[in-house]
Amino acid sequence: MTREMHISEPDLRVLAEDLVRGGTRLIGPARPPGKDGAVVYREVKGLDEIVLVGDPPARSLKEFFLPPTEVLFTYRQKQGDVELAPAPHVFPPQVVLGARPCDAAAVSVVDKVMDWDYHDELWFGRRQATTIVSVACSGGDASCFCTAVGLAPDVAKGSDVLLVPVEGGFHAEILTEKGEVFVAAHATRFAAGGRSEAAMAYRAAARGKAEANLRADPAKIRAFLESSFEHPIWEGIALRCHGCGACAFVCPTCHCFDIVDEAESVATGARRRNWDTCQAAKFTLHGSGHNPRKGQDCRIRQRLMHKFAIYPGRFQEILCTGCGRCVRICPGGMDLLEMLDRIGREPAAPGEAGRGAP
Amino acid sequence: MQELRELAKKLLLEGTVKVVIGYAEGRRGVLPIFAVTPGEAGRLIFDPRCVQNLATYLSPRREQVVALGRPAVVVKGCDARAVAGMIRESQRSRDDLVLIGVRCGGVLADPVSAVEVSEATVAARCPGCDARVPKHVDHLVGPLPPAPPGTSALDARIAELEALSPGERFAFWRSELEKCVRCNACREICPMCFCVRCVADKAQPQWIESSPHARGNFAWHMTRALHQAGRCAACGECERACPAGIPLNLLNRKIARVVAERFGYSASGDPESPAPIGTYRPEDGEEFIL
Amino acid sequence: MNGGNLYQPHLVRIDEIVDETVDTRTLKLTFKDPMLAASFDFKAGQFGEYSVFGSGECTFCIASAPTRKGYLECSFKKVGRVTAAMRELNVGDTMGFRGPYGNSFPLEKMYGKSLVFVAGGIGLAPVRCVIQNALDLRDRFKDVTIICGARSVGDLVYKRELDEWAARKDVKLWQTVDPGGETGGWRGEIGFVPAIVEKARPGAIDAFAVVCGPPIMIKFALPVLNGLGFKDDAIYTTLENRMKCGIGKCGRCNIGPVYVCKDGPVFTAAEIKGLPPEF
Amino acid sequence: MSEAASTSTETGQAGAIEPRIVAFVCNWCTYTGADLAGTSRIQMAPNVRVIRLPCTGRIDPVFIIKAFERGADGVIVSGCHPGDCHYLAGNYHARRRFTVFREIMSFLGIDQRRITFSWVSASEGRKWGDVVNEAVARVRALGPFVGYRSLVEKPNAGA
Repeated sequence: MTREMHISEPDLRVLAEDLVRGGTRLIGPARPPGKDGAVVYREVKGLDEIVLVGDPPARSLKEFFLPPTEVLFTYRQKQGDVELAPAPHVFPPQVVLGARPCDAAAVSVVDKVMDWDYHDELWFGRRQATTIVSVACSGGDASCFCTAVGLAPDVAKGSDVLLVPVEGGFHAEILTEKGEVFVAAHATRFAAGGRSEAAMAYRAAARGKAEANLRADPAKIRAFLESSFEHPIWEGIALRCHGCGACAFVCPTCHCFDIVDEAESVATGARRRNWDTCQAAKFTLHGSGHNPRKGQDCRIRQRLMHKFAIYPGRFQEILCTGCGRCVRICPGGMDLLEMLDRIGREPAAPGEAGRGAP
Repeated sequence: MQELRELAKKLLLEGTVKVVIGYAEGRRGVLPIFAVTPGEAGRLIFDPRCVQNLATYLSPRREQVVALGRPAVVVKGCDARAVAGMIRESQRSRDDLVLIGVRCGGVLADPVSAVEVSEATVAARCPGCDARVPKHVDHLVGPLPPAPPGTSALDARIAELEALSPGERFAFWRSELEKCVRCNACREICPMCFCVRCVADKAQPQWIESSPHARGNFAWHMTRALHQAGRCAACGECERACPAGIPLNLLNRKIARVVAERFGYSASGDPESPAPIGTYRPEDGEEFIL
Repeated sequence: MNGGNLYQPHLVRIDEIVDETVDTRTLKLTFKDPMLAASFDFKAGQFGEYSVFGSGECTFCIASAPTRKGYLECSFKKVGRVTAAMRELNVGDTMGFRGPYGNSFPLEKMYGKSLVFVAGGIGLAPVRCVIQNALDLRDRFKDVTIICGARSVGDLVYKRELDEWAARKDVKLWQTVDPGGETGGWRGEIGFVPAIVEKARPGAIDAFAVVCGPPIMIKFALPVLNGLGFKDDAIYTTLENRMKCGIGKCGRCNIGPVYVCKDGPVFTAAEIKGLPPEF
Repeated sequence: MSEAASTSTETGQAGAIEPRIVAFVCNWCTYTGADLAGTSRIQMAPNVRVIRLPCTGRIDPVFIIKAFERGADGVIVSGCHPGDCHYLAGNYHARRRFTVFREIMSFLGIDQRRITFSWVSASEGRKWGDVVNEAVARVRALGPFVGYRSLVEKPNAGA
């Protein structure tokens, strides 16, 4: 159903203004207001704040669908009885303008686990309220490896509209029904457009750039992981890991969470859902003190297994977009790109492995 | 560099240590390595990109590192302060460690993109450092580079904050701490955060709200600052590890200054010096007590 | 669901509290919503998330049988924040319950066969659910053998049921306590559960075994059962990994590719032997 | 610290509500002193809830944080005078800890006037009355500490 159109940069600027004026929450990759600092996705007031093309923002889009902390319901106790008030799961409309395609793809990957028998109303409430307009990436930096996990700098997955930078504006692909509704609502801003050679060239160049970082065969990686639970590679890899979980928190697809109660007073409080990470020892710690994943090697293995074997086995999706955030953020120098490269070259049976050697 | 490598090889070959924890060139910048063979020791380096505080790997919580056997560790002056702290607090015995001190001219704020130390590239905590030659180490290698240029931007920033009204400071920290997602990177990377069970992980009672809202984050960072008072080695690793970019060094440095002014104490490389919290003097100031 | 979301529990009232041992307690719960109380259904082996508001949620199997309608029971030991709060509650207080979740013991598959139940300590809770269920449909099964043990006489749970089962002619009950755990008047066996299984020698032909208890008991009971002729796919047990959501989202209960909350908690010994050792 | 807290946060102006103050006091001196204040019928503002602990050394600063979280507008910490500690040095240790913690709170922008530290001995009933009355007056002037409680409200960046 893809339809191709064109939008000029001035028109995109007016479109953004229209959105904000119309009360739609506009989100885009931008620097913190009035400060230097890392680009993050945040609410903006206009196109000028948005960094349309560039490296992946420091944090992903997931916080707009699964916030770091959110109230599931509040409670009020009175004389042995309890009243519950659920958090609303209908949300006001919002538009992400300038999403990196990998981040848009991540959201659709996580859709799978959020709709597995049990439909997560809070996740899908936000999904429904959100239109994602991505801008094709120029190929990322040295830590990007989207093409190695079956995506691409210009991947359409998860986006409602994909913009590709061309001279003076953007080639626009309208990808979903939501995208059509969006374009229809701003019809005067878009012009007819067909195949664009410039857009094709931009996309090809970006793909080439990303491919150069890592060539890996996801099937081979999965086969290794499924056959190498006990393998000396894990201990060597884990040595320099601090077990902090910064990787999981910046990851666009890590979705594990904790559920906690927080009292506001003796009688009132809320149950919340908070981000959590399999890299923390506490994650699997039983009340008895027993911990099925005792060492950091087990936790690293779990992270890789979940992303490249378990999730693909369940949902036919790799739980990784190759955005490279975990590589950039890791204070211990853990490098997923390198690990994948190494695993990809590893025979599936246990073999020799050095300690902490990259 | 050669001096460091030769020393590491010798320590491994003669069996003095089983592993040398040091720095090596990685795919993107410098990485910690655990050299167990002389060959691996040949990869060791030290330069201004070596920002990591390797003392963290000496924590008894790092069971897999402990299992490698007696370590030698490459330490800068600030890292040596952390090692001293760990010894002072009975986490490691001095006899179990070989400390290879490296003379330091400051490290880089962004070790991935910058190479040379200059006023623009140096880590904010480095100018004015009094521990460029690590103390209480077993070996000292490398020439002493020139002192990092300029003055610390941290001091200027602290002064700015102190000049604000409480309400303005609260607003500043609220906007910073709102970003915290409670990944605990600040804690996990800290050589002095070696508690087997952190107060923030305790649930009975739950003193510190575990949710990453600003209120839980205030409780966490205030408590952490208190628990670090007089113990913090000022290595800046917590701020470097923070994926949200929270300026934790401001808080660390401010508290170090309070401890120095009030109790005449600053963290040093000497494991024998007593920690300021956990001891007292009857004549300590108490002008704030009615 | 409640007009709320997946994570919002139903309200239940505590109708009865039974102290099984010094540290183990059983709560009998009924749904406050009469419609739900009437319609609530589950299968033996399924679990739920029980909450104390202000303290949090905890995962337990449903210890009562689906054949006994109108209420559900859970048994717990005080180990953490939520179970400590649960011990503070009184009859008439309100709790939360989400569920039932997870798979169940395939009772239909066991129709016409003999059943052997092996339980240690509080592991009797999930087994009790199946026992009650099976005894309520007693004519559908051949022999029923129950072998259960605890560290000491005081640690035996469900004493009322044990007396009831002991009195039944159509149930063979073996009770045991660990050596040193016996009291003066103890008339049951003395020895570890696997040893008593060996002594009881339940027949493996046309039979299924259900085994729950501490990992060490399971570890030694399985080879004994195998030795008696029970095949791994005729032995059922449950796994208890830490959980939060109970519905396959929070990622906590993974054992290799398995989500205990969705693919379990009931597994055959054959399935467990195929899992990585992360439980 | 219960339901009234949530309603009191609505009012923003200073002096519009009765401030709620939590006093963490040591068992041996200040608690006895407060008792004396009561039996001596010393007039005191009724805004203070006293929590008795064995020693100021037992007062973990997280207690103060929790008090603000759950609706306190001000906190009093009080114990034995230096040299009078029932456990010899508990108050000296506490003094160091609170010296630092006060600075941490101040640097993070928590108004120091919300927290009162005092030494009140078993015989200083009058002094306890003054400490309470002054603390209540200071906090009343500052108004409710909505700022801290409401930190919970704005969801984390993004959401």
